[in-house]
Amino acid sequence: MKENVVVIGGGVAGMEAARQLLLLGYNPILVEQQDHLGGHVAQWNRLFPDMAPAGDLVRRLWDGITDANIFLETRVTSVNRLKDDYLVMLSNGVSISCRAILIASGFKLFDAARKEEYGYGVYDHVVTNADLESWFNGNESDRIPSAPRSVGFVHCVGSRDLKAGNSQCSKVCCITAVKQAIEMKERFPEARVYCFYMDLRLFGKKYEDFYIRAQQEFGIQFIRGRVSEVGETLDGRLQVKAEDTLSGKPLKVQLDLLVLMAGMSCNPDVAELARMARLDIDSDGFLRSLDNTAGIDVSNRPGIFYAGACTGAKTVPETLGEARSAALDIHRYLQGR
Amino acid sequence: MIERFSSGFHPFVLPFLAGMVFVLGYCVYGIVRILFQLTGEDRRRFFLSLITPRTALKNIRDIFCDCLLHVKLWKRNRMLGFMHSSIAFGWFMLIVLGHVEVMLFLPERIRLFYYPIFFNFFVAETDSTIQGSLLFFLMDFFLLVVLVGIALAMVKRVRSRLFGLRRTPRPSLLNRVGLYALWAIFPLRLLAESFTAHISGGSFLTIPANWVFRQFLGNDLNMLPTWWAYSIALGVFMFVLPFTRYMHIPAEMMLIPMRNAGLKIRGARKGFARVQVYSCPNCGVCIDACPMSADKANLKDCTVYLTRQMRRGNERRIAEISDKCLLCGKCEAVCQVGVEGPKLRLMNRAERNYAVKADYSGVPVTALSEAARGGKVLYYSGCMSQLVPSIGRSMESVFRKAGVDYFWMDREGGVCCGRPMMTAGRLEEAAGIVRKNTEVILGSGADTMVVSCPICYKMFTEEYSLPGVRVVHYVNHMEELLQEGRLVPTRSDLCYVYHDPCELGRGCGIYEEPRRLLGRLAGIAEAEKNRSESVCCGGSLGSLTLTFAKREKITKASLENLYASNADAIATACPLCTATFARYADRPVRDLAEIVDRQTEGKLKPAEI
Amino acid sequence: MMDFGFKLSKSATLDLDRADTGRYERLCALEPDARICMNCGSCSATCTAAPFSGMSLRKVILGLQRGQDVRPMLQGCMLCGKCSMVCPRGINTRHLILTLCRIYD
Amino acid sequence: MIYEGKQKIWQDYQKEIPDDHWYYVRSCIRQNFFPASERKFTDITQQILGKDVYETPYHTTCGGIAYHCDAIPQVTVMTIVARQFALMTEAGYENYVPSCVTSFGNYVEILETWHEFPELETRIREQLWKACRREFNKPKYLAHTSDLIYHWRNEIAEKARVRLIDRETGEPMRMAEHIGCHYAKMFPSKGIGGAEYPYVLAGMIESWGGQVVDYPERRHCCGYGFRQYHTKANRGYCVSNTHKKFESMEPYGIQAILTNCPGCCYFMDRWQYVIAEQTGKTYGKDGFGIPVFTYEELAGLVLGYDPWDLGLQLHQVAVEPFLDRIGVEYDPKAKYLGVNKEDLLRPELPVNLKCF
Repeated sequence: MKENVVVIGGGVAGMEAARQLLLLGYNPILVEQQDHLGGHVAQWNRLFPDMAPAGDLVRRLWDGITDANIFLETRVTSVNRLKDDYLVMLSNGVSISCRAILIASGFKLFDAARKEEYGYGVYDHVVTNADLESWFNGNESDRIPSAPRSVGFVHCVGSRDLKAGNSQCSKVCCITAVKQAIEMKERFPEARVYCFYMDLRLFGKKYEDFYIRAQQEFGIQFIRGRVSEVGETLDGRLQVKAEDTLSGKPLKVQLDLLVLMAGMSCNPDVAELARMARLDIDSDGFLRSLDNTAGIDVSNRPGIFYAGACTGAKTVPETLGEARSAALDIHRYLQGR
Repeated sequence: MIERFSSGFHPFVLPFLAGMVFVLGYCVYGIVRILFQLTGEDRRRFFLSLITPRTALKNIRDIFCDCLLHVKLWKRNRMLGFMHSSIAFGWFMLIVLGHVEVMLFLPERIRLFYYPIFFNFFVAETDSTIQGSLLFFLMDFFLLVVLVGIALAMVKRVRSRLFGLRRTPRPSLLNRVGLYALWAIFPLRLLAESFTAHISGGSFLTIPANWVFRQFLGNDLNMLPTWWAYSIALGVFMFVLPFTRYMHIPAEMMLIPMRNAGLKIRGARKGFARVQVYSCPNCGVCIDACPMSADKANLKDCTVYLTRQMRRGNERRIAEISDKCLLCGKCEAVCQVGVEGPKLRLMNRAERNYAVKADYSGVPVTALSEAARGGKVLYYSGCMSQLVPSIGRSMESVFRKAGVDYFWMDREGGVCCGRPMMTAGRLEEAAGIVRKNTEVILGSGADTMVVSCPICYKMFTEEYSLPGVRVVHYVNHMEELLQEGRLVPTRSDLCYVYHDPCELGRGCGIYEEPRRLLGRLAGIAEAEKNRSESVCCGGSLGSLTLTFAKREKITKASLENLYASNADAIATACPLCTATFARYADRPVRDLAEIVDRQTEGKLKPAEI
Repeated sequence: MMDFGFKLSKSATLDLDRADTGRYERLCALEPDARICMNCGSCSATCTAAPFSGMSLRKVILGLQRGQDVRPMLQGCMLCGKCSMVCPRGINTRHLILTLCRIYD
Repeated sequence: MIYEGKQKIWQDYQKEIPDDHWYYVRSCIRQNFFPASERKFTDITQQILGKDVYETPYHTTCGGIAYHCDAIPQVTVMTIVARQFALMTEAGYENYVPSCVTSFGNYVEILETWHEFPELETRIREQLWKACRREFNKPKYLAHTSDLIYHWRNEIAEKARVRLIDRETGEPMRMAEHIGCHYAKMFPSKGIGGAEYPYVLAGMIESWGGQVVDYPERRHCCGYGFRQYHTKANRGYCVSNTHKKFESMEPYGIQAILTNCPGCCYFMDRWQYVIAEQTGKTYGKDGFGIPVFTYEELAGLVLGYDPWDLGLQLHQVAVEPFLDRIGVEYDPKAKYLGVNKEDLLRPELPVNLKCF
């Protein structure tokens, strides 16, 4: 009989961890509250910087976990510690006894409507990065004009923003904005495309190349300044105001489409989970790791491990790497080493 | 001696005659045009030099040595020298001897200038006299010389490396026609004279050949066609000559006296520049010499292509070639003819019109010169030195150790010397910068100015007029300090290879002083190519269009040239070279100032400094 | 018109829709590297002419993107080439400046 | 524009407003600019709506205007405010309603500061006691007078004699609303509808039959800016900001502007004259300006008060075209008659801005 490991969250972190656990000889039980696996990545169109289809990644991960127990549309209702074991009760009535739990509950996309000044949900042509990806995936949207003459991207929407309750950088928005700006320019070569940024944080491998391409090949203009407010003009266009901090002057421009790069905020469901399993929550609302350097996947409770964006904003490669290291840490824990 | 044709004419001479008339007409027209393009003063100077015995003699000597004997080429490569001088001198002698024959035997025919060329066709039995046979011998001898030269030329086409040329320019179609015509002339002449030798007589080449041919061919039918062919080859050669590289033959004879007269290029497309362009023999020596050749993409951007494109009037390419060049001056240094490639490019750059003119009225001249008051010795490090702070720091240390009363005038940044502006061809703007700096320097009250950047040094010595101020290159200054005993050297075990910066070596002719200075302080080795053939570091501001990325190969090739010495470190005397080399070098790169500072102690005790 | 002792002041706002970026586009066509400037300011920091003229290549490129007249800055340039030495993106700044000086008409 | 999106935000920013028993304090500058407005607030609330709105002649400035002009430090302002609260406490009220938006912002700011720094509140209590032997309770509820009119907007609508509807076309009047910066920009949760899409005035317009028109520079400051205006050298900057608003408003065919701040109403009205005289440009129809109303004035008009009784003759921009459209009856000859029909004389009329 293989040993159970409960994996909470069926995004790419949970899937990759389950795959690794299977390979290590365990019986991972994947619990996902939505009706599909893959989390946010499954909704995405293409992944930077290689522009690989996100669906391919999710499918590949799927193929690796066909032997795992997967509960979709299922929530964890309680976690109880019994001597060395945890008893995990699920909303579908299943209860599982296990010695190790992996939390891969991910993040919640920041609700862009909370940045009221940008008018998401109020103005016709304001969308989020997720909306745009959905449109890239072929879903119709009347918010996206058929032939925009100008498109703007606002970085850091709900990231690095104390007032929005999210003081941390979401890491992926800069590169996502660059990626989406390129994709928009590919679709609408005549359109002027602006990126409004505070800092360009293009830290990852190949990200800088991407940025240079965006400037050189696509003529995307990067304006250093946070959009302060958005208004709608008589003809339904958007008047965007920002400071061009590099010129030291206020700046305005009319756009046909404004894309808000909603950041990663903590998954609100995690608070309940943390209460049940007596896990520490960090100052940013994400789960607190044992230490942020060498033990990012380790929790304050024995046998409970973390992977992916439940501890903070992560890129896909970071998430997958963490999932693998968490699987290995679980393996070592269960082996008593 | 019998004249075979009483008329002294035969139609086969017509092709030659026409070619000759054409080429002479063309040259006369060209000379007149160029003379008109010269400024009045230059023209006067030119004519004056022609009748001044000293320059006139020099002209004759130079033309004889350069155009006929190709002395410079001999120095460069013996095979190349032999090939060129055998063709040029041999041909020259054939013409001279031809005239001697005519004057000797048929002086009344000397006015027909095809006569000396086709002498053997028109006469019979001229070798019966001693004079005649000697002349026939000489004629055959020089023909042989030329033929050997032509044979070598053919070999050179396929194996140019034997002649010290790695790369040669691809000849254009017309150049090929000219080349093949030239190749054809002398074998045809041998054939023609051989077929006629039993009538006209001949010598050690033609008589045996005549005998051999008669065994095979048996009749005189071949005689006339070969003379026709010979004449046609000559005609073709002369007709295409103005449009091929062979134009350098007459052009160089114009170039030499003009250069000896002291003329300078004043415009890219006129006068002396034009003579230089036509004087380019397309030999391609500059291709191998050009540091840009390290990158195949630049192979068609050296001087030989510039002159070619200037002759064609291809403006796009002229601009491209002019702007890309590093202005290192090496092509000029190796050019056998003396085509000033960099100057031609500079003048091409200068032809451009810039809508935005410079305005340096904001330069606070008074404040700058006030600030520079106090020191007897002004130290000017130049813009680039600010990016290589070790130079300025070392200079200050050297000054202090030697007890020099100095002031570093551009420590906090100053006015650029103007050379970069000048090399961009914006001469007026450069003059504006020169004016500003002149005011600052003269206003400072200093009597000496030490310059550590060769770019600036060249500018200060050539373009500035600074009465009362001695402009000294820092190498000279430091050498003086050593000689005066104000600095005491301590030798280093390190062996340095000294890189001649373009602007200092070829630019200012300073080759030995840095070596002397370095030699007192450390071991010294020579690069594979050094002094006037030093390879540009690739960082030169001379190039306008070479981007950072495209300079990498050039720098690496230049470093390879230095590495060949197996030295421990690289020494140079230019901030730009130092910065450029430091980017890719696998061993330390030091400016001479730094080395002097490291390897000397002051006579003063530290407390007195 | 009545004098109130004060006047409407010209808006300092850069209106990107009204900015004439034709010159910037022309520059980019001739010098594609103009596009990859990332406004780091190395060029301005090292500029020989900056203390005398306010020359800043960074501001020149930015100003062109915003449709401003950058000639006053350009006029101070001495073409010394320090900017090309320090540019982290390897932009051939000298040639860019020369091109700019030519396309103004 | 997605109206439902705005409604969603409005729902997030509602505040509890007690229906009765308010302690009322007036604005410093409104009493000079539009004196009838404050008077009509008491008339409407006390007489028409029958509410208990109490005021005492002993109240003073809140100090906000001097504070925003950098003339006095905040601790001084807090002591003044403490005295105001003491007067309220002494009068037996716990709901405080100032008529000035800057006052409102000032009170909110001070209450929030005391909340964050209780030691400061203690210090102020001591200072107040030393200065005038008074003690105070902090108000239980704080609202701006526009909040109250908003709160009672439907009652007013029920009693309305005139609606904000074009009498000729039957179309709702196209109206812009302008909120004072100090109303909610500092503390969005303290304003009805928040800071970005405030509902306090929009709600009134909608209730009374008009149509709210949004335009890109709606959020922009009216151009007063306190210290900016009070330094004459900076007034060009002030009027330029107003100009920016009107330029942005121009294409929308706005027929009137409703404001809730003393300065906004005044400057958006008067600067139209300055702009017209300096540039020759007017923003209303036929050379008129766009009338700018206070919420009391608009409520008064809706309730059928005489325009001259509401003090509308004190507006620079002619209000008559607007009155004509919504069908308010008035006597043009009575415009410049004061108390007891005394002739106040017609003012000199501007050159470019059409007035009566």
